[in-house]
Amino acid sequence: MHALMQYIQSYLDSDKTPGGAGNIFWATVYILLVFAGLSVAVIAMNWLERKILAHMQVRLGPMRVGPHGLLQPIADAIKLLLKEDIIPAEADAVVFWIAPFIVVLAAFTVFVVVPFGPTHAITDMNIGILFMLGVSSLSVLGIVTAGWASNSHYPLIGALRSSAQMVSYEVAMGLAVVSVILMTSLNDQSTGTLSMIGIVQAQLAQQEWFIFKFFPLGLIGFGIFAIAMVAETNRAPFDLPEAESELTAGFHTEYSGFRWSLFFLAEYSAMIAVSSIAVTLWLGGWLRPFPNLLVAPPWDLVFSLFPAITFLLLAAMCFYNTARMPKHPLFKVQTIGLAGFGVVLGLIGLILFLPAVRLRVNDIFWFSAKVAGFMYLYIWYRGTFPRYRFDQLMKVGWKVLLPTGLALLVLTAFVGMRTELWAELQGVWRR
Amino acid sequence: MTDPTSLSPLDLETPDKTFLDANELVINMGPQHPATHGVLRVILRLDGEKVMGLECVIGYLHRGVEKIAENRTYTMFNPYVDRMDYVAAVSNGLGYCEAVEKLLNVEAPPRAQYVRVILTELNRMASHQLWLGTHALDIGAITPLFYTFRDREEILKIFEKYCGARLTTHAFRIGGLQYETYDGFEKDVKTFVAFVRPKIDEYEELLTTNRIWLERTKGVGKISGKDAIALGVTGPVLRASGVKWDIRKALPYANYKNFDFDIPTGENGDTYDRYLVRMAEFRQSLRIIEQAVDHIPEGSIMAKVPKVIKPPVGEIYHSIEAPKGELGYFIVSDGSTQPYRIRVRPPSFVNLQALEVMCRGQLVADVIAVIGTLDIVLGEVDR
Amino acid sequence: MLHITTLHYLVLGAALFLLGVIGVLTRRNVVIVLMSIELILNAVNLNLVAFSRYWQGIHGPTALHGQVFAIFVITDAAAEAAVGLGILIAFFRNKETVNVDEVNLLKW
Amino acid sequence: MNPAGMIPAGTNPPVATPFFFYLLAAIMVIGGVMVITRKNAVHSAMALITTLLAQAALYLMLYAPFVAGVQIILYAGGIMVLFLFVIMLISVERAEKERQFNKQWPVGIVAAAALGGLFIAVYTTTTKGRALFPEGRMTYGETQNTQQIAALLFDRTAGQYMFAFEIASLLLLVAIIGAVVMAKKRI
Repeated sequence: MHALMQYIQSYLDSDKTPGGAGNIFWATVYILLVFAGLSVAVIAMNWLERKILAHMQVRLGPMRVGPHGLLQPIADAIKLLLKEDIIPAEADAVVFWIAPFIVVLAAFTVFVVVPFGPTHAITDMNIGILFMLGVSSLSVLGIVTAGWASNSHYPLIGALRSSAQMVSYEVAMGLAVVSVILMTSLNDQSTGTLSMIGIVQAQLAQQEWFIFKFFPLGLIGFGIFAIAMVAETNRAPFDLPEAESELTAGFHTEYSGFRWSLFFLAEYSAMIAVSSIAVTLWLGGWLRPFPNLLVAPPWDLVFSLFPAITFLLLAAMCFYNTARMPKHPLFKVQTIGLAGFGVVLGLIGLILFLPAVRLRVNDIFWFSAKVAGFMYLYIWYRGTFPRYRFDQLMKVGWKVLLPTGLALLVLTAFVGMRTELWAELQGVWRR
Repeated sequence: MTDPTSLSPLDLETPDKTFLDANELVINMGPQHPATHGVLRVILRLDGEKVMGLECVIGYLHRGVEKIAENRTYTMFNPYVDRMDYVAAVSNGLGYCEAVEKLLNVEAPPRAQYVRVILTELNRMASHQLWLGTHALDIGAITPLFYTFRDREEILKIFEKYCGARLTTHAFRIGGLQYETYDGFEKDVKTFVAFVRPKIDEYEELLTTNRIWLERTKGVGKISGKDAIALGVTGPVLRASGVKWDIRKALPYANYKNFDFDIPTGENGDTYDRYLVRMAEFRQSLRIIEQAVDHIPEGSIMAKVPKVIKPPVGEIYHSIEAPKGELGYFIVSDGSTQPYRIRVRPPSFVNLQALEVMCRGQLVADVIAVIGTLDIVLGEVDR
Repeated sequence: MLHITTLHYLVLGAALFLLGVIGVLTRRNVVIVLMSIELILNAVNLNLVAFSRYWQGIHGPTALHGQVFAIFVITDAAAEAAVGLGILIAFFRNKETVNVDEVNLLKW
Repeated sequence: MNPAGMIPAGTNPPVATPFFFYLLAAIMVIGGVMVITRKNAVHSAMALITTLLAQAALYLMLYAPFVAGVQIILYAGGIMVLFLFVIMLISVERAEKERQFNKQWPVGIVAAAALGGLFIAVYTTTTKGRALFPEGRMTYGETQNTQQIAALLFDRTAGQYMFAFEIASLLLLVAIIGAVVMAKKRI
């Protein structure tokens, strides 16, 4: 027992990721934690999307299952699991069966390198960002095979659209990412790196989030990525592969029940994954806001209180809504449930005030908060924009984002190397 | 390859050369499809995503309304017309009642005329709101649907208060109105006008200058004024092609000639212009309602109509400007209590003919946009 | 268990290479022939990377020539796949078949 | 020699290397067999993807993470999508019903068997086969792999492959033009 505690303590004091330290036990724990957290995030995202979208559209959204529909995603999950698993008679059964798993695997595997904090990642790969882009691009294989295996026209068109879309936007995405990798190397403090943790540490060393570096070049790169990532995850306004008004449901038209829910799971975790890339590359990853301006220790304290305060605010919201619940006896269970939820949130908030916990989860909190901001953007887009047409989508990808990305890359290199270039030119002049 | 926009008829036997020279993809869009506004079935011949030709198959909602009329008295048939264009039931009723009145040679009293105009214009707005919501939904903007339905609800509330029904209103009778307006009708209408005016700006804020909306609608489903006239297209679709034709002005019925309003027209005849025309019609309808509601005269609501309606032998064609276009009733009377034949000229049915011309050479996504912009109601197409 | 040596990788590479050769020599479907070529290229790549590791053991960590070579091979494979599939599409358009033994005309 | 002692300090010792090697090798060989035996081209492509991913894992075991990343992003994510795309454009059903192997398949098998025999001869019969690649060479952690490859490719002093790199980009350009010309409807 004592040895175990010592083992755990030795990790807690380590400054490496479990994968980096070759610590299989902690790596396993982290994998489980990350995937459990991811599943919870997807469930929460499901509820939040419905609620936020509903409130944007002057309606209430789910209200029946649990207080304010809090248990709706769970009810939906149970429904989907209990549904009949239909494989169309003319479908290619094996491929049809495998396709959703490819998508889910691709969407989940990328989280191996997502850095939630300097030590809070499953592992830190030398090729982190390359790995993320590569593995997330594998999901297109699942989508294409799903559409093909359904042996039906709408899924096939959806799959063709989807593959063309994802392949074209990957190019623009890659260019934006490369410009960031250039930024990690173009300074005095650090050498270039592809590692996700290394990129955030480069931002820390340079005292600047890359979105602000070489203004406005960082911002443009971020913009390209922010557009491309929406297309990459097939979300509105680029949700052509599953445009319900055109192709009924696109590549997953023939899927139902559990298999469909896998696509759903993959879509949302892919959204979280690309948002994590954007946060890591441009928004300073786990760094708190203003790491360069507000550096005094009191500011550290203030910012470390944020997680606890956030949870307390959420708890307060729960209690406020508990008070607003109808007093009818029919709502008794719901009222108690909501109050209980508020108590749980409040307790978490109080625990987060403990210094030992506070300092350790601070990174994770800021990372999650930034990702959550992106998630809100996704929902906002969906509530606001009409859908692009296929040729327009391709036009945006190839004729706008790609040239901009190329120009950005060249400009970043020039701006980053300006002193060396200047010295070189002077040398040529003197000669 | 032939010019895809030419007016040649659809030739399903000899497929055009396509990518890989293979036969093109034939897709059945509908009858169960979320974006065909009911049970329209469109057989699309695609080259990749490009529409090489299409054919509409209708009749999935055919109920034989015209045939039913031959076995009903003129009064009994009145509720049936509500079931044709069920989102603009009031307009249907107005057209039918006026046609029979014309046949009987009676005229509804002024008070009834004013109430008729108010209700019809309210119904036009309700119809356009439904069109806007579903059209935007087809193009991918999901939010306008809920906004328009929220505001359409107010119109339906007025209908419900007036005649007890929300959708199939059966508001008018041959010779006038069955019900006197309820207390506070004018106030309700005025409140609604004040309520809805900023809401229309709200819809426009969401869409009119939205870049994606512009890209999706500008230049899509173009039809020239000449083609539109040749195909018999009417209503906002015709007006968006630059033809200033509105039966309310051209062949005034009810008492539209007493009101001051404009006919909004477009220039390019594309989906965006049709959108703009309909948005302008919202405002014109509000103008008409405002003028009418202030001047509802006192008096009777029913003209002198015999208990048993037995029009003289003869035939009559009467058309009105329904929200979707020219709605005409051709009634042949053999002097009995039942019409010998009723033929309805439904605007959706005729406008649907233009679908092929508008869609040739466009992409699948545009077919959806064009079906939406034609504003068809399958209940009316199939009757 | 045995320690894994360079030879293990070479044997695996040889096996894949043979599979690829068999595929190229016996299959009729052009797509599968192209995929077999990819298999061959990959077998070569595996050998190159294994050699690279071996070379690193002799000449130090920067002796990554095998890996660089592997990257060039991957580039080449991408070019080959693009052109090969382009030819395949042109072929299919003209002959409506994907069988490689029906390519008996140089011009049609 | 003790292989574990070769690992430089600071890098993690490899875990269960033989087990993973044999697992991945088995996946690759089975995948390869599936590629050349399946009737349906899509099934072949899926098998090939499995093989390629297993190979990427082997690259990681060989301390070549950058090549592994390139393998995943280019091969599995790029080239194979292209293959699947083309398979969907051409009709699969008809090709499935036809004869799968060409007429000279016995010759092909014999030639391949001869080549295999050659390999076996090289690797087993000569004593040099083993002596050529002595085992237990020092392995290096992957910490600086990408930078070192970049140095070989681009560095001013150490970059030996700059010219080859430029030629490769030219090759890609030619391939792009070739693919576009080939796939066009009318030239």
